[in-house]
Amino acid sequence: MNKRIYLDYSATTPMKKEVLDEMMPYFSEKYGNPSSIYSFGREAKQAIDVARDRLAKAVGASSKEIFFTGGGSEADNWAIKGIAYANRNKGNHIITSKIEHHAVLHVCEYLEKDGFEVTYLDVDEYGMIDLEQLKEAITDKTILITIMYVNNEIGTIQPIKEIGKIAKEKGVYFHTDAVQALGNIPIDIKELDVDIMNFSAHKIYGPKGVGGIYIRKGVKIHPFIHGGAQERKRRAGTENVPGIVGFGKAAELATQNLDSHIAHVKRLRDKLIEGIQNNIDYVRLNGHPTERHPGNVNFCFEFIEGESLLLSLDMVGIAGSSGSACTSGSLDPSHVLMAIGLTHEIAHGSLRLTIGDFTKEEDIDYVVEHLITIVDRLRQMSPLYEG
Amino acid sequence: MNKRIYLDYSATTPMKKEVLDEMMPYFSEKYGNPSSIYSFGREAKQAIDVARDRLAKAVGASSKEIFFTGGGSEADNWAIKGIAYANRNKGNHIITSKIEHHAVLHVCEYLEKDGFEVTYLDVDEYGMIDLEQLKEAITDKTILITIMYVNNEIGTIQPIKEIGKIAKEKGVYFHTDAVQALGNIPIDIKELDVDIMNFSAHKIYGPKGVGGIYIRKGVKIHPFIHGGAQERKRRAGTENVPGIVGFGKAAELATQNLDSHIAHVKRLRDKLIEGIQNNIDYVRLNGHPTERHPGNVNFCFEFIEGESLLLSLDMVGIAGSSGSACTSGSLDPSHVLMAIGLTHEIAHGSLRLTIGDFTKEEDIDYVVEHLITIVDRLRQMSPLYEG
Amino acid sequence: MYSEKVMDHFTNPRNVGEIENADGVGQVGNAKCGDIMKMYLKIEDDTIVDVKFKTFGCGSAIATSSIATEMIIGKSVEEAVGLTNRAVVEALDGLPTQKIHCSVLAEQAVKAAIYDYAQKNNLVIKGLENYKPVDDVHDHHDHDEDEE
Amino acid sequence: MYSEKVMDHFTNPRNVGEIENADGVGQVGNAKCGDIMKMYLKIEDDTIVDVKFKTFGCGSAIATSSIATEMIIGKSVEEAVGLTNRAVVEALDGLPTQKIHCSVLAEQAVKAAIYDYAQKNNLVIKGLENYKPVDDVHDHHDHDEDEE
Ligand SMILES: Cc1ncc(COP(=O)(O)O)c(C=O)c1O
Ligand SMILES: Cc1ncc(COP(=O)(O)O)c(C=O)c1O
Ligand code: FES
Ligand code: FES
Repeated sequence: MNKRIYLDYSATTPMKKEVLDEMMPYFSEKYGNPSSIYSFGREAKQAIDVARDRLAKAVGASSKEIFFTGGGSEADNWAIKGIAYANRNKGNHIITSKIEHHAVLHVCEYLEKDGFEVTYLDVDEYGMIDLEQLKEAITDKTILITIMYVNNEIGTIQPIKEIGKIAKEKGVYFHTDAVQALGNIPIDIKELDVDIMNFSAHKIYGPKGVGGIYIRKGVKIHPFIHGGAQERKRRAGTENVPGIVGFGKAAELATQNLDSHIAHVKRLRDKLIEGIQNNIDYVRLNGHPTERHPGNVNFCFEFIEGESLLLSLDMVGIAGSSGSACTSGSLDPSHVLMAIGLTHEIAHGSLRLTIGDFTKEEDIDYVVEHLITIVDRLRQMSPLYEG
Repeated sequence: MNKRIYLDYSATTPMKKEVLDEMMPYFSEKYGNPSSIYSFGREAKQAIDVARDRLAKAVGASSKEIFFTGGGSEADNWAIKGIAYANRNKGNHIITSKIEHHAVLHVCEYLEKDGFEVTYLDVDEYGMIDLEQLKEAITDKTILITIMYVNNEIGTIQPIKEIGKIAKEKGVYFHTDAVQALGNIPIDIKELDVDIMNFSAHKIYGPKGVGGIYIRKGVKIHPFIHGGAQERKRRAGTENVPGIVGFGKAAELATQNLDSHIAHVKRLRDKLIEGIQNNIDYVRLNGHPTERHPGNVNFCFEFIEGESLLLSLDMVGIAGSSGSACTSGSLDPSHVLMAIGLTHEIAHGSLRLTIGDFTKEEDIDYVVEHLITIVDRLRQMSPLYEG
Repeated sequence: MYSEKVMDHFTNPRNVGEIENADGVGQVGNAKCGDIMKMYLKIEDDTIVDVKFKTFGCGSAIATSSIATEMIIGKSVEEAVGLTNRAVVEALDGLPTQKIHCSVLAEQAVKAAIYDYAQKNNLVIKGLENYKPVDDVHDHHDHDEDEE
Repeated sequence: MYSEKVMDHFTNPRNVGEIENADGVGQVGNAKCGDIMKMYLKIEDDTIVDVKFKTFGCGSAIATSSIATEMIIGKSVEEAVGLTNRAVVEALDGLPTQKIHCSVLAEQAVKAAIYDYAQKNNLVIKGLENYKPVDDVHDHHDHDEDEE
C-alpha cells in the first residue's frame, strides 16, 4: 500500500521536523542530568527552562505554574488524585461529565472505591454540559470540578470560562483536560478561572510520552510521582530532556501558527463534512455544529459497523478511528456516543476522521470517493440494510 | 572548556548510536498510535512488542510480565502504591531500608501519612542490610518488602536472592528497584523470588523518560495511571513508541555486552580507587569493597565540602556528583551516607564518580592528577585542615 | 492484528448475499452488541449445496461468516452441524483473543440455519437434539487482560 | 547556576589565608551544616587594613567570603559592620535562592571578627551594640519550592 492519508490527528501526530531538530542534540551530546552541577547538566536544565517558558507562553501562564509529566494521562491522574487526596479534609465530592477521557473517568471510578463521591454530568445531543445542572450538583462537600476543554471524539468545546466562574464563586477547584484544545483553539489561562489544566505533546506535533500541567499558584495538591527534587519537587524522575525540549518547541510552533492552522483544518473539515453529507445517505454528524474542534469530523453510518469501515479504509490507505465497541474490545460502544443519546446500533457505526497540518485538499476528495464505495459495499453485506 | 570527562554514568548516560538509530523512524514516519487499527498503528504496536521481548529477555522474564512506564521513578511509585492499596485489606505494614532511592522513600513517607506503617531497616558500614533484622521486622501485617538491588550512591549490592526467599516464605510481596542493577550485573528473575522489579532506560544508554516494570503474574496490584487500555490495561497513556523502542534496544545491547562492559568499567574503577587511595590522604571509600556496582567509586575527602569539589572538577572538564547537602539544597547530607554511619562533617565531603562504556584509561589518569591538586587547594582554604 | 487469511476473507468475502426460498435461514447476534450474522442454506438430499450470508459486524465477524460458508458447502447437514468455532478460527490462521466470540457467532449461525431447516422439515438432526435457538450468543468480548 | 562573578571569586578567591596576631578573628557556621567561615582582621586607626579568610563550604560560601573581604578592606570598622548580606549578594551579581544563607554567613563572619576586636579592645561599636555571637547562623537552606 503506497497511498497514505492520515486522518487520525486527534489520536496522535507526526513530529514536525523543527521539533525533532531541536531535540536531537539532547540524546547523545547534551545528555547531562539537569539536576547536576556540572556545566552540561546546566545546559540541559536551561533547555528545560526554555521549554517551560514556551509552553507557559502558549497558554498564557507563568512559567512557575507549568510542570512536565510523562504524558497527558499522567497529568490527568495527577490533577484529580492530587487534588482529591490533598483536600479530603474539606470534602469528598467530585463533579465531572459523562464524556471525559478515560484518563479522567477511570480515576474518578478508582476514587469512588476509596470513599469519594462522583457526579457524572449529562451532556446534550451535541455533547454540551448544562451549566444549571452543574450549579445544582455542587454541594458543600464538593472539592473539584473536572470538565474537559475539547472532547477528543466528537470535538465539542465546553464553556470553560463559565464553568470556571461557577467554580470560583463556589470555592471549588476546577481542572480541565486541555489535551485536545492546545494548538487547536486559543487558550489564555489568564482569562479563565481554571486551577489546573493539562496537555500532551504528541497531539501537537511533539513527542509521545511527554505531558504538561498548569497548576495555579496556591492550589493545594499532592505530588503524584514522589522521589527526587525535579520539577521543583512537584514531579520526581529524571527529566525527559529531549522530550521536554520537543514539547516546548511544538507548543511554540502551535501558537505561532494557530490562526493559519485553524483556517486550514477548518476548511478541509467542512469540505469533508459536506462531501459525506451530500453523497451518503443515513449518516449523522456527531458533536456540535459550531462549538467544535476545527479538525474534527465524526459521523455515524447506519447499518454498518465501525471496525469493518476502518479496515476497509485502511486498505485504501486511509487512517481513521472509530468509537465502535469492536475496535476497543469492550462491550459497549464509546461512552461519548452513548452519552449524546445514540442507540447502540447507530453508535457501532461511527467513524472519526481528524484533520491536521499535513492534510491536503485532494486527500479529502480521495476519502469521500472511497467512503462512498466502502459504505455501499458494507451496507450491501449488512442484514440490517434494505437497499 | 574543551575537555569533557563524564563520570556520572549512574546519574544518566548518553544514548548509544544504535539506540538512536532504532528510534528515529518512530518520530515522524511510523508515528501511528499503537492502539489504532490501521496498518501503521500496528507497525508501532509491533515495535513495542519487540522492545518488550528484548527487555523481558534481558532480565529473564516473560514478555507478559513486562510493562513500560514514564521512567524509573514512576515505576517505583507504581510498585509501592499499587501493592499497598491493593493489599490494604491484608495489612498495612511495609519494610524498606534507609538507603533506598527517594522514589521509594518518599512514597513510603507518603503512605505513612495515609495509615501505613513503615520499617526502615538499618544498613551496616558497607550499606548492607541485615537479613536477621529483616526477618524480625516481618509481622502478620506486613504486605510488602521493598529493598533496592544496587544502591545508586555507594554501589552496594544487596542479597536479593536471600531477601526473596525470606519474603516468599512469609508470603510477603517483594519489590526491588533494579534501576542501577540492569546492565551492570547479571539479572535473572527466574532465579529470584522477586514479585516486582523496575528499571530505567536512561541508565543503560537508552532514552530519558522511559522505564519498565516486571510484575510477576498473579501479583495483586492496582494500576497507577488509569485511563486508556494501553499496556494491557495496566498503564494508561499513549505509548512513548520511540522511547520504548530505544529502551528495548538498550536492554538488548546491555545484555549482549554485559561481560565486556563489566570487565571494562571494573578495571577502570579499581584503577581510580587505587589512584585516589595512593595519592590523597584522609580519604574514605564508601560502599562495599566487593559487593559493589562495577562502575561505582565513592569517596569522602575530609576537611572539604562536596559542592566546591564538584565545581572545581567541572572547571577542568570532569563531571561527577556528590551527596553533599549543599548540592541538593537540603539540610542534611545524603541519607545514604548518614545511614552507613558517617558524621555530617565527613559526609559533606563526598564525591561519586561513576564509570561507563565511554570512559577511557587516560581519563582516569587525568582525574587522579587533577583531584590531587584540587583537594589540596580546597584543604588549604579550609579552617578545618591543619596542613 | 488479523492474519492474511482473515484479511482475505474480509476483503473478498465468499458467498455474500441471500438465497430466495432458502431451505434454512438462521440469524444470530444483535445490533446492540454490534454484530448480526444471517445465514441462508440451500439443501438437497441432506447436502448443503449453497450458502449465502449477510453480516453486520467487525472484520472478523465478516471473515468468519465467509469462511464458515466455504467450510460447509458440499457437506452433509450432519457434518455441517459439527462445525466448531475452533475449526473456523484455525481455518483463518487464528483470531485475536477478543475476537474469538465472532467465530462462535459463525458456528451458531450455521447451527441456527440448520435448525430452521430441521424445524421446517420435521427432522431430528444428530448433534442438534439439544439445540435451543438463541437470540444473542454474544456472551461478549473476552479480554486479554490480567487481573488487576 | 552561579554568575560569572561568583565563579571568578570561587576560582580565584581573594585574601585566602590567616593573619598572625590578628586584631580580630571571627568564626561562624559549623561543620555539621557543611559550612564554616573564619575571618581575620588587621585593624589600624579604626580602619581595616588587611583581611584574610578560610572557608569550609560550597562554591558560594567561598565566593561570598572572598568578596566580603574585598568589600571591607580599607573601610572603617563602623562601615564594615554595616555590610549586609544583601550587598554581598548584589556584588556577586546574585546567588541562587538556596544559597542566600551563605551570604548571611559572610555578613556574620565579618561582624563576629569585629566583635572580637571590640571585645579585646573594650570598644563599643556603633551597629554592634546588640550583637550576640552565634555559633551557627545557618538557619539553613531556604528552598525555592512551593507549598505542596
Ligand atoms: C536506584 C534508582 N531508582 C530510581 C531512579 C529513578 O529513575 P528515573 O530517573 O528514571 O525516574 C534512579 C535514578 O534516578 C535510581 O538510581
Ligand atoms: C482529551 C484527552 N485527554 C487525555 C489524553 C491522554 O494523553 P496521553 O495519550 O498523552 O496520555 C488524550 C489522548 O490520548 C486525550 O485526547
Ligand atoms: S555552605 Fe551549604 S549551601 Fe553553601
Ligand atoms: S462483531 Fe464485535 S468484535 Fe466482532
